Parts: sequence; C-alpha cells; structure tokens
Amino acid sequence: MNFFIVSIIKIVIVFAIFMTTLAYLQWVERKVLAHIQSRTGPFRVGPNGLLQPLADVFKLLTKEDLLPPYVNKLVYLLAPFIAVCLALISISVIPFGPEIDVFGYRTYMQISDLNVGVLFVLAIGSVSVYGVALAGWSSNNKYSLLGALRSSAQMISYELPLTLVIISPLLLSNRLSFRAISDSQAGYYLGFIPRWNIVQMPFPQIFAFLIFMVAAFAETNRLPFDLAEAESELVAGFHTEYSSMKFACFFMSEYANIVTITCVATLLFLGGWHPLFPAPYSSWVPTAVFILAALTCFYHAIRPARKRDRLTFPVFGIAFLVLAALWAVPFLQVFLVPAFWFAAKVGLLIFTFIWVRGTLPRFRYDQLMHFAWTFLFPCALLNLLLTALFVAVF
Amino acid sequence: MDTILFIIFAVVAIVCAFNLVLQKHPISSALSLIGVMGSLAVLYLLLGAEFIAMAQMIVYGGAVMVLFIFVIMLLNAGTEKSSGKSWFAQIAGLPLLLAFVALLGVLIRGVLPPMRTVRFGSWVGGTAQRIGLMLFTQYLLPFEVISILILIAILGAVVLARKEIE
Amino acid sequence: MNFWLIPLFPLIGFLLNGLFGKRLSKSAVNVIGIGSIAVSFVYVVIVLSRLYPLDAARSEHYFTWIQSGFLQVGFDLTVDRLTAVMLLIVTGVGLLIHIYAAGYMEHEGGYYRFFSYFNLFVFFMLLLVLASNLLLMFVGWEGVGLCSYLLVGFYFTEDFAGKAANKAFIVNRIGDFGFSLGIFLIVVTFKTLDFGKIAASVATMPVEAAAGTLTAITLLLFVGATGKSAQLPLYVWLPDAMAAPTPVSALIHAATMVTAGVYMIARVSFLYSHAPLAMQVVAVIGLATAVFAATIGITQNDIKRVFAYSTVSQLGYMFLGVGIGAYSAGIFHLMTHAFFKALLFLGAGSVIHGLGGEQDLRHMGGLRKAMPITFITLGIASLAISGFPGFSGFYSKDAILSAAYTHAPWMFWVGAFTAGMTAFYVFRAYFLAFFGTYRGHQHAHESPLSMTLPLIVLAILAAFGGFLNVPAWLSPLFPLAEHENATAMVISAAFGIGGIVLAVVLYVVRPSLAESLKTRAGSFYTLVLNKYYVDEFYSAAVVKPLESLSRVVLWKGVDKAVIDTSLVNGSGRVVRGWGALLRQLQSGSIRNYATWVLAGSLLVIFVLGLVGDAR
Amino acid sequence: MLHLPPVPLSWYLILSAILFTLGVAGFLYRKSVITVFMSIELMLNAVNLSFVSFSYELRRIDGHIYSFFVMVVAAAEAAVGLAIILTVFRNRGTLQIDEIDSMKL
Repeated sequence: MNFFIVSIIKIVIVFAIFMTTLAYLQWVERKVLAHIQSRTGPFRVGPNGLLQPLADVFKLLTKEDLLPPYVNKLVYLLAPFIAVCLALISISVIPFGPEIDVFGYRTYMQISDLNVGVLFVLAIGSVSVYGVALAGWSSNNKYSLLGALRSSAQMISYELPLTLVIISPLLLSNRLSFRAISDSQAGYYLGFIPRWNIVQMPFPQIFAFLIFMVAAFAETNRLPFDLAEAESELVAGFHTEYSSMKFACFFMSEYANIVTITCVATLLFLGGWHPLFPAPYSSWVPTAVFILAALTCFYHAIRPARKRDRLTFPVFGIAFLVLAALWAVPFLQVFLVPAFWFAAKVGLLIFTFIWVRGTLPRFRYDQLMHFAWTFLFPCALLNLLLTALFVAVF
Repeated sequence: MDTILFIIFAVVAIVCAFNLVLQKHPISSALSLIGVMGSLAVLYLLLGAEFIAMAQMIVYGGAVMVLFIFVIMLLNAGTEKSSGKSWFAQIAGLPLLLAFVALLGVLIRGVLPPMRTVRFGSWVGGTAQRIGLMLFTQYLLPFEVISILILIAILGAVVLARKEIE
Repeated sequence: MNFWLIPLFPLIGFLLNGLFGKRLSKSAVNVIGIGSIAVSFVYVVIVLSRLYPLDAARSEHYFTWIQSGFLQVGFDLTVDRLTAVMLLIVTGVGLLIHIYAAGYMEHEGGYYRFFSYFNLFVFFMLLLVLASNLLLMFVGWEGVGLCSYLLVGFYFTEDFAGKAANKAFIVNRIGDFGFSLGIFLIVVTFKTLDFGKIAASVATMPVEAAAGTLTAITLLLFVGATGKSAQLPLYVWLPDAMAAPTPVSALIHAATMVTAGVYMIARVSFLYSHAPLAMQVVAVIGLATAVFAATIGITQNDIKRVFAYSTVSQLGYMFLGVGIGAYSAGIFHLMTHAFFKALLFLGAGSVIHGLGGEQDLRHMGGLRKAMPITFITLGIASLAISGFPGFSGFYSKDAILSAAYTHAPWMFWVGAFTAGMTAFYVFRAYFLAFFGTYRGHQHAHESPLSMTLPLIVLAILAAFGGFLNVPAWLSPLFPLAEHENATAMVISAAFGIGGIVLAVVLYVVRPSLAESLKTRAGSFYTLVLNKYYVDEFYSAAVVKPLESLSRVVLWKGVDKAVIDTSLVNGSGRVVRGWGALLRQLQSGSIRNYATWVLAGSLLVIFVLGLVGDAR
Repeated sequence: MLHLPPVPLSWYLILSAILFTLGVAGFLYRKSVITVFMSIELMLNAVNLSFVSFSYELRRIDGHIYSFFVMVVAAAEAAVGLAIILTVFRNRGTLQIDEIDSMKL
C-alpha cells in the first residue's frame, strides 16, 4: 500500500508544481517578449504583474462558455479534453532527480519509472495530434479545418525527424528508460567536461540536439512553425470556435507540451539533473544564485525607480534569501540540488523557445513541409547512421 | 488489480468496437477504433508486452488512425446512406456472425488446453531489447523484406495519391 | 589447356558487336570482329604447339549439361589430331575471310550485323569441331545452320535472299531430322553420346548382331550430312545460298560449314567402319553428286553459281573418300578444298566487287589487265582445283582417286572423268572472266589491300597446301592404307589437263566453237542449263502435294471443323453457359463477397477445429 | 482493495474473438469504404491480441514479433489503401461501398 500512498503524494506534488509552472510560463513569456520588444509587459496585477496568471484564470473561468450550434457536439467537447490530458500525461514518466530517501522510504523523483519511457512519450506525442485535428474538424469552420489539417500534417511530418533523432542518444546509452538514460550521462571527462550526450563520445550528439530542437518547435506548433494558428490567414486556426475554459485547455496543453519536450531534450541530450561541473562546488551554485538575486533586489530597493519598489523589492530579496537557505540545508540538498539543475536546463530551453518566438518570422506552409522532408529528415537519418557506425566501430 | 484492469479495458474495447459498428459517421467510428486500440495497448502491458503496447500507440494510434482521420477530413466524408444493395450480406450476415463467434468461443473454451492465469509482471518478455535481438537475428530476413514492403507501399501511395498533372 | 577459351573469343565478339555494334564506329566493329577471330586463331596455335605431338585425344570436362536417367551429357571439349586440322582451317581461313570481308562489306549496310553473325558462326563452328559428344556437336551443327540462314538472308529486303534463306533452312531441317533420329538411336543403343565411350562399346560389340542397328544409325547420320553438306538429293539449297555476300559463300558455303558432314562422318568413323553397306551408300551418293553437279557447273553463267556447283561436286569427292574408307584422304581434300575454294570465291568476290556487283560471266571478259592480282591468284586456285600436278588439289584428289581405284575401279574412272569436267568448267569461267574482250559496261578496278592480301595468302596455301601431309598426320586416327598408285595419278592428272586444254580451245582459241556445240547439244543443253529441273521436280512432287494436303485436310478438315468448331467454340459455349449461371454470384458488391468469405472461413474452422485433427 | 480471482488467458482470447467478430460485422454492415477499412484494422488488432496472448502462454517472444510485423503491414496497407480510397473518391465521387461495384466506370 505504501506504493500507492507515495505515488499519490508524488502525483500531487508534481501536479501542483507543473500547473503553477504552466500558469507562470505565460507570464514569463509575456515578460520576455515584452523586454525583447522594449516594453514592460504585464505590470498592473500584483508586483511586476506577478498575479497576472491568477487574473487570467479568473477571466477565462468567468467568460461565457459558447457552444456554437453548428458543431459536432461530442467531438467538439472531447477535443480540448483530449488535448490537455495527453499534454499532461507525459510528465508522469519524466524524472526530475535521482533516487532519494524520504523518511526512510526510498523512491524516485519521478511519478513512474517506465521501462519504455521514451517510447511512451513518443506514443503520447504522436497521439496528441488528435486534439488539434478533432477540434478543427468538429468546429465545422473552414479556417478551423484548414488549421487542423495544416497542424496535423505538420506534426506527422516533424514526428519523423524527431523520432529518428531520438534514436541516436538511445544508441549511446542503450536504454529506453529516462532514468537509465540520464544516469548513463553521469560523470565527467578529464574531471570537468560533463559526459552529456551532447558531447558524449564516440559521437557527440550536437547535431541531433539541434535537429531535435527544430523539430520540437514544429511539434509544439510554436513560432516559427505556428502555421496552424496563423492569425493573418486562419483567424486563430483550430481553436477559432473555442472560448473560455475550453480555450484555456488548448492554451495549457501548448505550454505543457513545451515543458514536456524541453524536459525530454534535457534528459536525452543535456544530462538530465546532472550538474554542469563536479559535486562539491555544483551543490552550492543554487545558493549562490539565490543570494545574488537577493542582493540585486536589495540594491533596487535602496535605489527605487518607483515608490512602491521600496516595499516590494525587500520582500523579494528576503524570499530569495529564504530559498538560498533552503538550498544550503544538507539533507534538503540531496533532492533540491538535482531539481535545481534540471529546472535550470529546462528553463534555459524554454527561454530559447520564447526568444525564438520573439525574433523569428513565420514560415510559409510549403517551405515548412519542404524543410521537414528534404532537409531535417535526411539530416536525422545521416546522424543516425553516423552514430550507429561510430558506436559499432568504437 | 489485474482483474479490474482487464475488465475495465475489455469492456471499453468491446463497447468501442460496438460503437464502431453502430455509429453512422466515419469520425465517430474512427474515434471508437482509437478507443479500442488504446485499451488493447493497456491489455498488452498487462500481458508483459511493453514494446508492442508502445508500438501499438505509436503506429496505430499515432500514424494509421491519424491518416484515417486525415482522409476523412480531407474527403469530408459524411454520414452513411443505406442502400438496397447487398441484401445477401444484410440477411445472412447476422446469423453467420453469431455462429462465428459461438464457434470461436467453443473452440477457445472447449478445444484449447487450459491456460495460465494472467498476472501483471509475472513475465516481462516483450522488452525492446529482446524484440530487437530477435528482429535482427532470427527474423532478419522477414524484417528486411518487410522494410522493402514498406518502401513499396510508400511509393505506391505516392503514385496513387498524386494529382494527375495535365 | 582451357579449350573453352577457343570458342569464347568469337562469342564475345558476337556479343559486343551484336549488342553495341550499332553505336560503334566501323573501325571498332572491325577490331572486335576480326580481333576476336585473330585472338582465337593465335590461341589455337598456342594450344596446338603446347600439345604438339598430340598422339592421344585430350578431353576437358567443364560441367554436366544434361543429367536424365542413364543419360549424362557433359559440356566436354576434345582436341585430337582431326580436331587440330579443323581448328586451324576454321580459325585460319576464317581469319583471312574476316579480313577480306572488312574490305568487301565496306559499303554495305548492316556492317555490324554482318560481323556479329560472322563471329557467331565461327563460335558455333568451333563448338561443332571441339565437341566431344554428339549432342554438343548437334548444338554447333544447328548453330552454324542458324548463322547460315541469317547470312543467306542478309539482304533481307530482297525477295530472293529471303526465299533462299528459307530454302536453306527448310532443306536442312530434313537432314537434321535424320540426324536427330540417328542421335536418338545412338542414345537407345549405347546409352551415351560421348564419342570415346561409343567407340569403346562399338569395339566390343558383336559385329553381326549390331550390323543392322549400326547401318541404320550411320545412314540416318548421313541423311544429316547430305543436308548440311549439300549432297544428292538435298543439295538444292546451296546454289541458292549464293544470295549471301561473297565472304559468306567463301567461309560458310565453301570452306567450313558445308564440310561439317564430312567431318562428322570422319569423327564417327568407328561406326561407319562397322557398317559397310552405309559406307557404300555414302561413296555412291558422293560420286553421283560429284558427276551430277559437275555437269550442271559446265552450263552455268553466274560466276558464283559455277563455283557453288563446283563446291557440291568437290564435296561429293570428299564423301567418296570417306565412303570408301579413305577418311584421311577425305579430310585432306577438305583442307585443300578449303584453301582453293575459299580462294575461288574470294577471287570471284573481288571480280564482283571490281565490277560493282556484276556476277554474270557473259558480261565479263579481259579483266586480267584491270585486276592483275585477282587474275594470278584465281589462276592458281583454278589450277589447284583442276588437280594440276604440283598444286594442292592434285595431291588430295589423287589420294581419293587412288583409294577409289583400289576399292572399285569404276569409281576411279567416273571420278577421273569428273576431275576432267571440273577442270573444264572452272577454266571456262576463268577464261570467260579474264580473257577475250570486256563485254560489260562497268569500270573495272582492282580491289583494296584488305581484299587482295587474303587472296595472296590463300593462293600460297592453295598452291603449296598439298605438301602438308595430312594423311600422315592423321595416321594415328585413320591407319594409312598403302594404295599410292602411279597409274591412277597419271590418268587423273591427264584428265585434269585435258579439261584445261579443252577449255583453252573452246574459250580462248576458238570461242565460236563453244556456241556451235551449245546449239548442237540442243535439248540436253537446256536440260543441264536448267539444272535437270530438280527444283521443279521437288516443287511438283513434294511441295505442291504437301501444300494441298495441308489446305484440304489439315486446315479445312482438322483445324476448322474439329478444332475450331467443336473444341474451341464448343468449350466456349459450355463455359459461357456456366458463366451465365455463376455470374449471379459476381455481383460486384464487396459486402456480399465478404459474407461468402465469412461463410467459407466458418466452414474451414468448423472442419479443422472441431472435426479434424487440429485439436 | 477487493481481491478478485486472476483472469485466465482464455478470456483474452475470447475478447480477441469478440473484437474480430465485431470487425467482420463492421465489414458486412457498414457502408462507407473508410469505415469498412477501419473494420479491417479492428480485425488485425484482434488478431494481434491473440498473438500476444499466445506469446504470454508459451513464454516465447515470437508472437510479439508477429504482431509487430502485422502492425507494419497494417501501416503499409493503410497508406496504400487510403491512397486508393482517395483515388476512388476522385474518380467516382462517392465513398458508398455499394456504389463501387463495377471494375470499369
């Protein structure tokens, strides 16, 4: 029975963190985009707009839930449900840290360690087309249908290079479980170069990583590959007819997919939760980072730009100090440090997602498909062949 | 636990399969079929076939059925219309089907020797590793042949679906 | 020693020219066509010099071709002294004629086609010669027949060429029918087709008991030989085969292929030696052919036809030789004949080439100044065929006639008389062409070097080839009978010289005398001029009845009434009736089909699962 | 938690038989070409289930290999089959299986 209780506790923790992350991801994206465009972004609700996600949730919940009369009702209602479920389910096989000891009970920092975790994520990813496709079809709207067709074709097309490129790191670590893959990347060359798959001998997967990231943009329907919701052509694509909570489901599933795919990228290529440099020093990096953040806050509190800063920044500074203290506690370090490194890598990749959105224009549809089939796919194949060759020879 | 899971997913599979037959719209049928496939994947997991379960999701769920839905969307296939043709199938079909399922039931219960009971985890044979080994040693020739078959199918599909260039 | 390389080179030449010749330049085709034969010739010389004394036959087994019950036929090649002579003739004379052909065919269409066929012919001829069992020999035998057909019909746009090709092929079928029957009889009798094994079992056979079978076998094989070697009664195709380009006539229809029959009889001499009756038949047919063809040759006006009948006549001589047991003399004559007859044809070809295609002797004359080399070499060839003392033909012909004198004096006298006729008609043609005044309208010129060079080489061979003592070389195979006969030698030489003198008198000194003789002979002359109406007789006796039989009985009776009406249409009606019934099932409704499939599988599962042994 | 007796393998086979029969039923009673095609996929799935079941019974992996091959063939078949359906629809303008009953138009 312990197994069930522990599993439920883990599910609750992961779900809570995951959902919060998703909510704040939107805030982060808006902020980052704003700063890229020399704006301030959300500012009104809460200090620096920190309560904006909450406000958004209220707005979406209280909006009128429209059910257009001409839609296929069952499928129309089912589609956002499918989308969000499939988007959330993959996180269950993602490990966030090593095996830990909580009150004498040994468990993994992961909801479920599946033997075939990679295949599971791929399976869920390939099924998640349905959410978009069915939404577009059931809306009975030509823009929706076109958007759905585009996005499903795009997702199917990019799934191929994605899958092919995933095989290469699998060849290096010989396992299908994310935990085992991550563990195979532990250790350092010459004592300081991490043995991540991205630089793993005999064949560094740097190209695989780049191809993976490009395909990931397409898989998650993000700019520059967000043809399915190209406002100028298709209104809002497959979710034109959706409003309020159903719309929020699609919104959430998009961010969940981003998080999942960056987690997968981190685990497959960037060594999972293994730190950038060896243990005694890397364990203190989070503390140092948080202290630095706290010092920055105090600095701004001393020289406030606005009146209210004199109040808010010291609060943030103290919060950061508390975090730094938490990460300095030895018995908490065991699971907090890996989690920090994992979160740091994932955060970096997510930032890349937003950064790309802020800088690159949108592709044309035929260019997109052409790119997938005539460039990305052969590259992935070539990378796979070379990796196989190197693994076989050395 | 095994029993509960089996019953749940067997019922889901059968209901979805019935739905597939009874629904009038292709999309509903396709969704039902996806339901059948998903529950079958769970049953495969119960039988220790984890690789096949995942392959089921990826190949059937992710590729084949998406293709179906795609085609349904592309052709904008509407609900079926009943036609007066094929009266033989209409009349003789049901008794034949009943006889068929009854015969299979009798065969399975009566003729086959008693079989194991299913316990999740009592045999985990279908790991990716073992299947890969088998595929590339004992079943190498069929594997290569089937690769060529896939290639031919791709070419055939391209040739068939290509729009005629005037 | 890798004998298989010998025929391989011409085969490669054939394949290269046949497959890519259209895209190759003429010189490339030449290099391939002539080069392959040259390499083959050089290789033959190397092989033979390595094996030099060659006292015993050397066989090589490559693979088993046919394995069927007791019968085992291997792809085996054998080289012995007889083969050696034939190999040198085929590749040597073949090489010269290939070189000649490069000049002769220069302005013809289908250049590559000609050379690829020519190479293919050499390949099959070498296979025929090298084969160490009858079936492989038969392959070569049929192959050379095929090439002969292709080359006779080389100018396939011309009606007469196509007809001549068909005639050659069909007449040869009759002979080959006999030949294959002979092979079957050998299989039944000896359970093998290998020459060595047949010879061994013949030696141990009781002579009296086997005489009938052996006579039947040898006569059937001889039927094949009469077809291929143009003997009575199947000689009719050879004169028509002159429709082929002249090099073809020289190589195939004079020097090599038509002598295959003689070679075959010499090869299976161990069978003939035990069948005296068959040998008598061979000798008589050979002699009769020699006389018969010689008389026709006197009256012909087409230069190639004269030489064609001369070929038939000389082949008759060879059969006379092998028929009376003088195998080595027959082969000797085969060799010298290859030299001088090839030379005669090539010379004729040179004349025709020089006159732009003119073949009629009546439109020639006085060419000796325009074509000196052709004039001299053709003169040597004529002397050689006439048996003029010192030239090659004298020795070989004398060997046959001496043996004939010992065998039966009347054969000698007939043969000697024929030798006189031969000398007469050959020189008639020679004088008509080169002496007197020119009666045609063409501007005569000498041929290019590529044509005259083979003429010169062949002239040397024709003049001195008689000094190669072939009978002595072949003595391990065919024991040398001591029948050198001075009297016979003198008499035959006298006949030959007499013929030449007569020709000089009639065509050089007093040409008017020939015309008056022609009119005086009257109806007999007409008879001979029309080749004794043999073709017409065959047409009336064989072709027409066969045609009407086919038309009335086979076509209208069997084909239309029995096969068409009752069998074909009847079965069609039955099928249509059933089809009308069963068509009801074939409604095109897939769901109905599926129901049937379901019913069928239900039945199968029921039978196998509950009733059968599947449990 | 309630403790039910474990399931014998024959239940899986019976489930497979039922699914197969339903697939056949879909083939016989559905009128759209696409649905008929889906019924075929259902039959293939049912057969796969029995392959995997037998594999479990015999403790051999061969059944998994077979079902893997079945999947691959099914994928190939879906690609070609749907392309054919597209072509049929382009040429005849209908997806009703009863109206596609002649070889020639």
